[in-house]
This record gives sequence, structure tokens and C-alpha cells, in this order.
Amino acid sequence: MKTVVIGVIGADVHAVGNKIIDYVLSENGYNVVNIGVLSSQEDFINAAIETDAKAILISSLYGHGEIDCRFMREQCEEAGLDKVKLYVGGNIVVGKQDFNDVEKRFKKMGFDRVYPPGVKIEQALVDLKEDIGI
Amino acid sequence: MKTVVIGVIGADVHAVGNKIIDYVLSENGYNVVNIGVLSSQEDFINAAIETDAKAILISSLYGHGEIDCRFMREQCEEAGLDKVKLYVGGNIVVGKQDFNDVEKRFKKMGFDRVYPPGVKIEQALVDLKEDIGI
Amino acid sequence: MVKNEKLTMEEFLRIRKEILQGWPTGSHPALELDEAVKRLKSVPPHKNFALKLRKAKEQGVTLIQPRAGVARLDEHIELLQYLEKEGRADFLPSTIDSYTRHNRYENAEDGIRESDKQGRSLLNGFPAVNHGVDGCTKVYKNINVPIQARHGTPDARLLSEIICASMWTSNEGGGISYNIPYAKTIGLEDTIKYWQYVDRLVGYYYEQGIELNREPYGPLTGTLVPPSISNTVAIIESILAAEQGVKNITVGYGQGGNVVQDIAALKALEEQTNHYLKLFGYEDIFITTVFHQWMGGFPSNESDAMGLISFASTVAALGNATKMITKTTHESQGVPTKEANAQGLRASKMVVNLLKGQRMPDSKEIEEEINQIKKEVDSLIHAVVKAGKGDIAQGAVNAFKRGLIDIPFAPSEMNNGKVLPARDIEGKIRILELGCLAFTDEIKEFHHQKLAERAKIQNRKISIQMTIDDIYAISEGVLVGTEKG
Amino acid sequence: MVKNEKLTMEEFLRIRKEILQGWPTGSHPALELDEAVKRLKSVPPHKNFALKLRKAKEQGVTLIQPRAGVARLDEHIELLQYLEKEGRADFLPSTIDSYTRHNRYENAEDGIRESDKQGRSLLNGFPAVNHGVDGCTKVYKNINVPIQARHGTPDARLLSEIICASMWTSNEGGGISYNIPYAKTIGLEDTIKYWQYVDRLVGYYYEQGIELNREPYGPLTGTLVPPSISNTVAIIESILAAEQGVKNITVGYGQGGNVVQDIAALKALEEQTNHYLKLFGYEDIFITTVFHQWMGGFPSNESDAMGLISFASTVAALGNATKMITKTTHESQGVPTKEANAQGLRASKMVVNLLKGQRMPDSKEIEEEINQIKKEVDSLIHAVVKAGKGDIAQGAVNAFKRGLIDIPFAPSEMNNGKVLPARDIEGKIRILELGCLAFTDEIKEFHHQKLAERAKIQNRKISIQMTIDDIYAISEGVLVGTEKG
Ligand code: B12
Ligand code: B12
Repeated sequence: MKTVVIGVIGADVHAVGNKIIDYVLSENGYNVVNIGVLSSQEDFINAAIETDAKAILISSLYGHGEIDCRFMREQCEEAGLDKVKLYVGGNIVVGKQDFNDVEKRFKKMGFDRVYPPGVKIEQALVDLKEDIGI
Repeated sequence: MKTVVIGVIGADVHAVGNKIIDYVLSENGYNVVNIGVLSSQEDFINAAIETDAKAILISSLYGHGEIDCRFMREQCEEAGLDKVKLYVGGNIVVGKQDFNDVEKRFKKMGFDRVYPPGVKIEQALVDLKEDIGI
Repeated sequence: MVKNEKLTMEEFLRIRKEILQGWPTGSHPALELDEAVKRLKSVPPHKNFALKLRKAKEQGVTLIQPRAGVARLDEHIELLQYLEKEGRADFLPSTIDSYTRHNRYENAEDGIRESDKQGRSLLNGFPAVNHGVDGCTKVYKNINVPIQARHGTPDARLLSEIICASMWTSNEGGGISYNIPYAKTIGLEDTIKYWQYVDRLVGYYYEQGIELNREPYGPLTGTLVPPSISNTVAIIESILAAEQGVKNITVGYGQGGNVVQDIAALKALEEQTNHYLKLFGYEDIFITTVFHQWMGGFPSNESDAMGLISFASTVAALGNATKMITKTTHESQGVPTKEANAQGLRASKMVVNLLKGQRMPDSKEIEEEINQIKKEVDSLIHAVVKAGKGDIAQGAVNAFKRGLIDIPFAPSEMNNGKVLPARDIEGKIRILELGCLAFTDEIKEFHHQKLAERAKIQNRKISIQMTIDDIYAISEGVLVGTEKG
Repeated sequence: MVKNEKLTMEEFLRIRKEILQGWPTGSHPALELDEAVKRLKSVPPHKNFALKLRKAKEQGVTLIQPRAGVARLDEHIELLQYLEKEGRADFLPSTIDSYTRHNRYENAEDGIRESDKQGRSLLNGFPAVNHGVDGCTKVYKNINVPIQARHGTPDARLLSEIICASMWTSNEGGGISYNIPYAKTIGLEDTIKYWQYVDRLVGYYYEQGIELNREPYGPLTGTLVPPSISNTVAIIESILAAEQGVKNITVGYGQGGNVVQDIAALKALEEQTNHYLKLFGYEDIFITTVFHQWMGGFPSNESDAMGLISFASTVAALGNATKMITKTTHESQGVPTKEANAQGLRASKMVVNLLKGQRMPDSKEIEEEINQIKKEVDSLIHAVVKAGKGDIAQGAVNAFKRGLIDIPFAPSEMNNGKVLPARDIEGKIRILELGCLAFTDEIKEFHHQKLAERAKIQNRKISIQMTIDDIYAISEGVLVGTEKG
């Protein structure tokens, strides 16, 4: 059973999607470590180290995702998490923006997968299976 | 008291605006000759000749205005109506079009005043006063 | 004198022969009745208007349909496909252009030619007669939902023949509703006869085992029409259709703006249509209702228009209409683009979907308004029957002549044209000038009271200015007009 | 232990001194109370939130207000002016950014700086504390309608001081409603105290002859919150505010989607808030209601969103809410552009204008739903009072601890987090998993019955999957979720 860390980054309290992600990934055979809302980069990284997680799924809904995610990849590497997959999804920037641009920005920041608003976790399951198996 | 001919041109049966125009112009001191809906260019011209009208106010709502109004100015001239003012208003072309273009096209056809959708007759009174007095 | 009597087959065939000669496309082989029957029998249930309506009624849902039509065949097909896919339309229309409506097929031909030349539609609709059976069949084949002709044609006999043979399974119109609001000098007797023919054609197909839908056109002039007047016309046309053998009828009503009155009108319409059909001896007619989103002058701002469209959808769903005709954000400007049309559809669809199964609860207020409308309709129908000495067709002709029925703002000279509607203070449509309307004194007094109340609250006189203010009101974003200072 | 007792002036001033030191902008001279009073007294009635609400209530109209806020001052002013002019907003907001909500003024400062650099807002709202009294006063001066701070700030004491001194005449929030849905580890006792302070400030100004409006935040997590739960929180917060001297309170409710339930909830909310305030001895409190357009996940298609927005407006108007908070077509995507925001406002305005004076008629069905909601609220309030041995503040803290009140999907660890809502077959929000909710057995049975009915009709089990399907449902264009095959 593969472990994934999920949570909502920054000063973000959007809890609904997080609860659903927890439920759906668990139902689909993952060991889900849910650090919940209002989580810092350190919280994600510590949880991933402690549980030997194969992927970190960051949610950001409230718009500050771009600020909150800066240097996340670098922090992971510094902490020795150099193989962990980094996913980000939700409403990760402020406002309705062209998603191609947004994806590029986040990929450049070192994220492996970037999801546009409204992509349900059910749809991302395929990618997760492909990237880390079950 | 100045006479104006009003009516709705072509196969157009939109009667509501026509009835209001009749009422408002009459209330404002014009002698209104209303030839009603489904009127041809000849109907307008004949009415104008018979009543010595100073202006012809053509309504076209249903979209065929551009076809129905072709050569109206020429027909007027042929009938000896060379001083009559020609107004057109309503929804005079098919679809939502840039009104500047539309106005140009109708002015080129010899219309003196061209009105966009939604201009109420109350607003056109000023022009009429300026052009032919009361 | 026209009578409410079923056309004999002989008579029908005699007229038919003549009709088909009205334009070259009338000679298409598919217009052999046997051939047309064969074609119609090939229509699968999901593309049959009548059957899809039966299903919708059973499920209690409100389905949606746009208006749409352009001059050129391929562009028209593309438009309809777009509305089906992007707009999620449950039914598709072909709105017919105004030349065709006046049987001016030469003008329509010109329009097509000119449109081809300019690469854009110069006609305000689809010239179905000119495109003929081949064109109309191509339209039918390229969509996946039932299709209907929507027009405003006093004499739609040739048009109706062509669309039926092209497997279009519904046709809008009626001898009154496609005359009084859509013509000026055509006799009512004539148009009733024309539409008896159209209904007889549908009746004929029914005898061959094919159920087609007919839809009397409800909103009439679309402008402050009091519900009892439009409901009365719908009931008369239903009876006329039933006599000719039509079995599947959709009666229509155009949104007035007051929620209580609109829902009451829809209920009264359905109940009284059923009631009067039975009373006149037509037992097995299947009745559904169609609600038209606001038919009068629209606001020009597109968000305002979206608000109005969605508000109308709420009323249609809560009022349990089986079908709703949608408007678009371009309404005040001109024939909509396909995108604007689809947007109106989607917003409407969203609302009726969310309201699936939700109904306006029964209440005393609605009950009272239903009773008021029914009383008025009874009064009008009574007068019509009397004016026809028992015959509803004759009665209709005479009633219009004498102004016993009178449709506000209609262009037709067959209409008395004396009635002036205005809203009461709640926005319900009442009648300010009653003309010769066949109302009882009690009803007349009711209307007067209601407008006196408004006059008092608005501190103004009861006058035609009220009517004018009300005509402008919705496009200016209010329901009840007020005097401008 | 926190108690529902008015802060003494002494205590208030002591805390105040501390609070104002939280960030450099707290030292602005306008934050001298005398100076602030003088400023607030200069606010003309049409820019006073409390007074404009009184007038609206009297006239029976529904006024509209957007959410809006960006990082940079001038851009924020431009945004508000646009919404006033193009959107016809009756009230303006300043939605505060999330860093400020968590008192992270350094982060907010960063955000402003970064936004300046990039020339676009990188914050999700207006950082009012950082902009301080000068910035906020500039906002106030550049608009012509009342303005309110809208946020989600557990400790909004400094923020509240600054906005009041800047002549913002309303403030949203409460010790429960701005904690449980907006925080994770902050104690409920603490936030109730923080908000007692905010209310005391408003009470202080009232003593100086200045009426300000306060608005407990109604929709909570915005996600399938059963009306009785949100109404209970609103009532508790109203009592807490009244004790501190607040006189003008707007209680809120977020659209659920079933028209009958929504209108019943609004009525029950107003009646029970008034009832309980009197019962607890607060006599002269002026209560209005605010209806929030759908607060859960929005559809991504913009026409769908317009449909939903306008449908919500219909309900707000028919339900006679005094105010409505509007959404936009960008809701599912991100903070809206000013254009999108204005479009949502205009569509909403159109609908409430057309419905001016129109009401949902009284009916048995609505009456029954009102009674159901009231019964549930009574049951919850009873438990709260008991849990606090008569003190509602203590009671609230204990009730949340024991799960007697429990808000679905809330992030806070102070919340029991056991309750799972789901819709019944009509789309009314019921409770599937009751957790420790303080409901009588009769009420519990009612909810179970309703969901059993849905399970039977949908041929599925009562399970959390219902809840999940319902969470997705509206954004997918239906009200009641169904199992995907
Ligand atoms: C009511 C209405 C109808 C009623 C008309 C009833 C009747 N017999 O009068 C019915 C339902 C029957 C109808 C039918 C049709 N209609 Co129609 N109708 C409307 C609607 C909704 C309102 C018109 C109205 O009464 N407005 C209120 C009056 C007071 O305003 P008005 O007519 O604009 O007139 C005022 C001003 O424009 C101005 N004015 C008018 N003429 C002139 C002239 C001058 C010189 C001046 C200065 C001012 C002026 O002053 C008037 C008074 O203030 C409009 C759309 C809209 N505006 O919202 C569509 C509209 C006009 N119809 C349209 C169409 C296409 C049709 C139909 C072909 C098809 C259909 N959709 O069913 C048929 C055509 C029938 C025919 N042969 O003519 C289109 C025209 C499209 C275009 N131009 O691109 C419109 C714009 C709707 C749309 N967007 O598709 N319609
Ligand atoms: C409900 C809601 C709230 C509730 C949240 C209650 C709670 N505590 O959970 C309340 C009302 C409290 C709230 C508050 C705020 N909100 Co809010 N909120 C929403 C709303 C309407 C729905 C969110 C939701 O629950 N959706 C349903 C769930 C199931 O979907 P989801 O969250 O999107 O998650 C799914 C997918 O995105 C995906 N997913 C999510 N994360 C990830 C990660 C990965 C790796 C993958 C693969 C997939 C994935 O899977 C999830 C399950 O399928 C959205 C707009 C919308 N979507 O319609 C706005 C929205 C997210 N909120 C927004 C904002 C700005 C705020 C506020 C700042 C201000 C405000 N408007 O009041 C505060 C912020 C508070 C804070 N500090 O965080 C903005 C964000 C703007 C932006 N990004 O540009 C939005 C987009 C609205 C808007 N357009 O302005 N909000």
C-alpha cells in the first residue's frame, strides 16, 4: 500500500475537497496521511518523511497557492525528499487565468502534475496510479 | 402642424412600437399619418405625396429592413419627393451588428437619420423638431 | 361560413392538390401521401415530438427549446447541431423567415441568393418551402432530437405538407394565433380554414398510426396579453384541431412577470383546455403546456437579459410546464448568434434541472388567481359559442368581429383593437380599456378596481400612459411602469 | 470561562490598548475614540449600512451586495466604483485577504509588495489592516453607498477598529461563524471573546449615538449546511452581539437549492431570531436577513452560473430577504474580474427588481417546513442553554465540544465533525449522519425517514456516497446527486 500525503497549504481553510480526497484515495487503496487545512510546506515535508510517502498532493483553493508553493521543490530536496512526486490542484492562482500559463509556472517550480479548477480527484487517480502505482 | 408618415415596412407585422410612435408624435403636435404594418415603399410614398408630409419614419423590426429599404430614396425622388426627410429605426438589420457600420450603410442608401435598436421614439423627437419643426 | 367540422377526405385531397402547386418544391415525390407516411413511420420515438412530450409529461420535467433559423441550409444545420450540443436543447425548431410566412417564396429565394452572395443570413429565418423536402429532410437527419416548424404563417398549408413529409413531427400555429398577431388584412375565416387543413393533415397521419404534435401559438402579440385572452384562444384552437383529428396538443402561455399570475395561468390553461375538450366531446386528447420566456421588449444589457431568462425558467419549472421556449441575450438587438442562443439555453437548462421535481406549493393566493382566470375564460368562451350559435369556428370569427375577443396590440384589421392592458400594483396583467370584451360586469369591475388601486398607490390617473409605461418597463428593468418626472 | 456578559468599559479599553499595538497602522490618530466618533457621525444616512437596511426593510425590497477585494488600494477603489456604477450594487464590501484573516500582516505586506511589482493582485482580498485608516478612509470616500468588511477572521479586533474609524458602517462575522469554518486550532472560547470585543465596540458607538450594522456570517462552510444548524448559530451570535449593545443585526442564510426549504429557512430565521432575542431580554434589536446565493461548488460554465445566480435571486426576492450576496460566473475558477462581478450583480438586480413586492404565497407546505426548522432550532438552542447552565456563551463552547452542535465539513478541531448532510428526494437538505446533534428522537426519525425515502426511490443505500454525490451535484447541473454507473 503506497502512502500519499494530502493537505491544504498556507492560510487556506477550504476543507471540503480535502475531506473528499481523503475518502476517495483511501477507498482506492492508498494509505492517506491527511495533514488537513492550514498546513505549511514544513508540515507536508515532515509528514512525507515520517511516512515514507511516494507523493505529496497539495491542495490550494483560496488563491495564494502561487505564493505558498514557492520553493516547495527546493525545500523537499533540502530535506532529502528527492524522489517524491509533487502534485498541486484546486484553484491554485488568483482569478480566472489561462491554465496553460499556470501549468507552466508551476511545472517550472518543480511540480510534477498541476490540475486546473474543477478537476475532481476521481479524475486524477489515473495519473497517481501511473506515477506511483497503488 | 407638420405631417409625418409612419409605418412598418415589408412583411413586418411588429405593431407595438408603431402604435406607440403614433401616440407619442400625435401628443407632441404632429399630424401623424399611420399606414401601419406590412407597408410597401409605394404605400409610404403615396401617403407622403397625398398628405404633403415633411418626413417619412420607417420602422423595420424583423430584420429584413436592409432588403426592404433598398432604393427607397431613389423611389422617393422618382415620385418627386425630393425634400422629404427619411428616417429609419427599430431592429433594421439581421442580428446584433456594429451600429456604426449599419448607420453608414443606411446613410449611403439616402436615409437622413438612422436609429439603433432600443432608441425610443421619445428620444428621436429632438431630431424631428430640428429637421422639420413642429 | 367556416364551421368546426372535420374536412372530408375528398375535400382535403382536393385542396391538397391545389396547395402543392404553390411552389415548385410542392411536386417532390415524398409528398405522395403513402410515401410521406412511410417516411414518418421511420421516425424513432426519441425524434418524435409527440412521444417525447408524452414522456416528459409523465416524468414531470420541463424540457427546453430555442427559436432558431437562418437562410442557408448548411448554416441552418450547423446552427441546430450547435444548439443541440452546446445548448442542450431537448427540442429543436426551425423558425421560418417572414417572406415564407407571407407566402412570398420569390422574395425568400432572393433572400437565399443574397445570403449566399454575402456569406451571411439576410433572412430572419429558415425558408423551408424554398429548401423543400430534400433540404428539410437533411435538417431532420442531421439532428438527434425532435424538430418543429415555428413561424407565424397565416396560410401554412404548403409549408406544413413539406415539413411533415420531411419528418418534422410538430408544427406551431393556429387559425387565430397565426393570423391576428401576424397579419393585417387576411380574413379570420380564411385562416381558420387554412389551419383546419393543417390539422386535418395531422389527423390524417394519426389515422395512419402516426402521432404528431400541434402547438397553438400562445403568446399572441407577446405584449401584456391578459392570460384569459390568450388562454381562450388556445382553447378554441385546441378544439378546432381536435375536430380535425389532432390528438397531441401543446397549449402555450407567454410569461407575464408576476409569478402568482403566471403559475395560475399555466394551471388554468391546462385544466380548462382539458375541460372544454371533453365538454365539446373530444375525449382522448393528450394536452401538454409550453411556457414562453418573456415575449415583450427585452432589456439590452446582456446580464439583465440573463437574469430575465433564468427568472422565467424558475417560473416555468415551478409551474410544471412541459416545455419552455427560451430567449437569448441578443433578443433586444436582433436574431441571435448561435453562441448567444446556446447561452440562453444553458442558463435555462441549469434552472429547470435544479428545479426538477420542485413545484409551487398550492396556496390560497394562486387558487384565487386561477379562479379569476377561469371565470374570465368561461365568460369569453361562452360568448364565442353564443356568437357562433353553438359552432366554435363561426363563433370565433364573429366574436373577433364584434370585439368580444380582442387581442391587445394586434396588427390585424380583423381585431377590434380596443383593449388596452396594464399591470396592477403587484404586476399582474389586468385590463384598463375593456373595449367590447365579453366579460361579465363582475369581471369588469374587478379589473377596474385593480387599476384604481395602482393609480392610487402610484398617485396617477388611469390612462393609456400606464400601458405605455408598462410596455417599456421590463426592458428598463422593472415590472410595473412608473411615470417619468 | 467566557460568559455572555457585557464587557465593562474598563476591560474594553484595556484590551483596546493592547489590540491597537498589533500592527503599526493601529497607532493612527483617528483611532482615538473621540476622533472615531466624530468621523462616524459625519457619515450621511445613505452611506450608513444600518440605516439603509432599515429603509430597505420598510420598503420590503431586496438589496444586493457583491464580494470583492484586491491587494492594491487604488485598484480596490476602482473595483468598488465599477461595481457601484456598472453592477448597481446597493452595498459594497471589502473582502479581506486570507493572510489578514489570520493576522499575518507581514505576509499581507509581502503580498501587496509582490502585487505592486507584478501589477496584478496576488492576494485574494483587500488587506485592510495594512492599508490602515488612511487607505480605508480613502475607500469610503470614493464610493456612494455603505461599505462593509467581509472576511472570515477569527480575531478581527484590530481590523474592526480600523474599519470603524474609517467610516465603514458594517462588519461581518461572529465568534462561532468566523471560527469553525475558517480556522483549525483556535479555541471557540477565544474567538467568542474576540467577537464580544468587536460587538462591544459597536455597542460603544451606539452609546455615542451611532448605529452600526453587524452581520453574523450565515452560510458557515457553504456546503449542504442544514438550515437549523446555521440558523442556530445565527441566533446565538445575535444574542451575544445584543448583550454587547449591538442594535442592528442582519442574520444570514445560504441558499440550499430547494425553494420551499430556502424560503422556510429565511422566515424561520427571522422569526426565531426575534423570538429568542426577546426571550433573552433584548427588546429593541432591529433584525434583517441576508440571503447568500449558492455557496458551494459552482458550475464552471458561465451560462450555467448565470442561471444559478438568477435562480437564487428569485428565491431571495420571493423570500423577502432584505439583502442578497451575489456570486459571479467566475466563481468556480477564481476571484472574479470586475466585469464578471458586475455581470452577476446586474442579473441579480434585474430579478429582484422585477420581483419587487412579489412574495411566495403562504402555503401548508412552507408552513410545515418552517415548523420543522423551528422545532430543530428549539431543540438545539435548548441544548446549548442547558450545556451552559443558562449562559449561552458557555453553552456554545460546551455544545461544540460535545458535538451537540456540529457544522458539516468544518476544518476546526473545535467542531465534532461527525455530522453528514444529504439531500432528500426533493432536494431539501437533511442529515444522514447525526453524530451527537442535540435533536429529539422525533427529529432524528424524521431525517432518517426522508433519506430512506430517497434511498428507495434512487435504489441505493443510505451512505456517505450520497453526501459526496450531493456535494458535486450542483456544479454538475443537478440538485440531488445520483450514483454514477
Ligand atoms: C413583441 C415581438 C414580437 C411579437 C410582435 C407582435 C406584434 N404584432 O406587434 C411577435 C411575437 C408576433 C413577433 C414576431 C416575430 N418577430 Co419579433 N419581436 C418582438 C420583440 C420581443 C419586442 C418588440 C416590441 O414590441 N418592442 C416594444 C416596442 C415599444 O419597441 P420597438 O418595437 O423597438 O419600437 C420602439 C423603438 O424601436 C423606436 N422605433 C421603432 N421604429 C422606429 C422608427 C424610427 C424612425 C424611430 C426614430 C424610432 C423607431 O420607437 C418605438 C417606440 O419607442 C422584439 C425584440 C425586442 N425588442 O425585445 C422581437 C424582434 C423584433 N422580432 C424578431 C423576429 C425575427 C420576429 C419573427 C420573424 C420571428 C420570431 N422570432 O417569431 C416574427 C416576425 C413576424 C413578422 N412577419 O414581422 C427579431 C428581429 C430580428 C432582427 N432584426 O435581427 C427581434 C429583434 C427578436 C430577436 N432578437 O430575434 N415579435
Ligand atoms: C465552499 C467555499 C468556501 C467555504 C469553505 C468552507 C470550508 N472551510 O471548507 C467558505 C465560505 C468558508 C470559503 C471561504 C473563502 N473562500 Co472559498 N470557496 C468555496 C467554493 C464555493 C467551493 C469550494 C468547494 O468546497 N468545492 C467542492 C470541492 C469538492 O471541490 P474542490 O475544493 O475544488 O476540490 C476538488 C478538486 O478541486 C480537486 N482537488 C483539490 N485539490 C486538489 C489537489 C490535487 C493534487 C488534485 C489532483 C486534485 C485536487 O479534488 C477535489 C475533490 O474532487 C469555491 C468556488 C467553487 N469551486 O465553486 C470558493 C473559492 C475556492 N473560495 C475562494 C475565496 C477567495 C475564499 C475566501 C478568501 C474569501 C471569500 N470568498 O469569502 C475565503 C477563504 C478562507 C480561507 N482562509 O481559506 C476563491 C478562491 C479564489 C482564487 N483561487 O482565485 C474561490 C475559487 C471562489 C472565488 N471564485 O472567488 N470558501
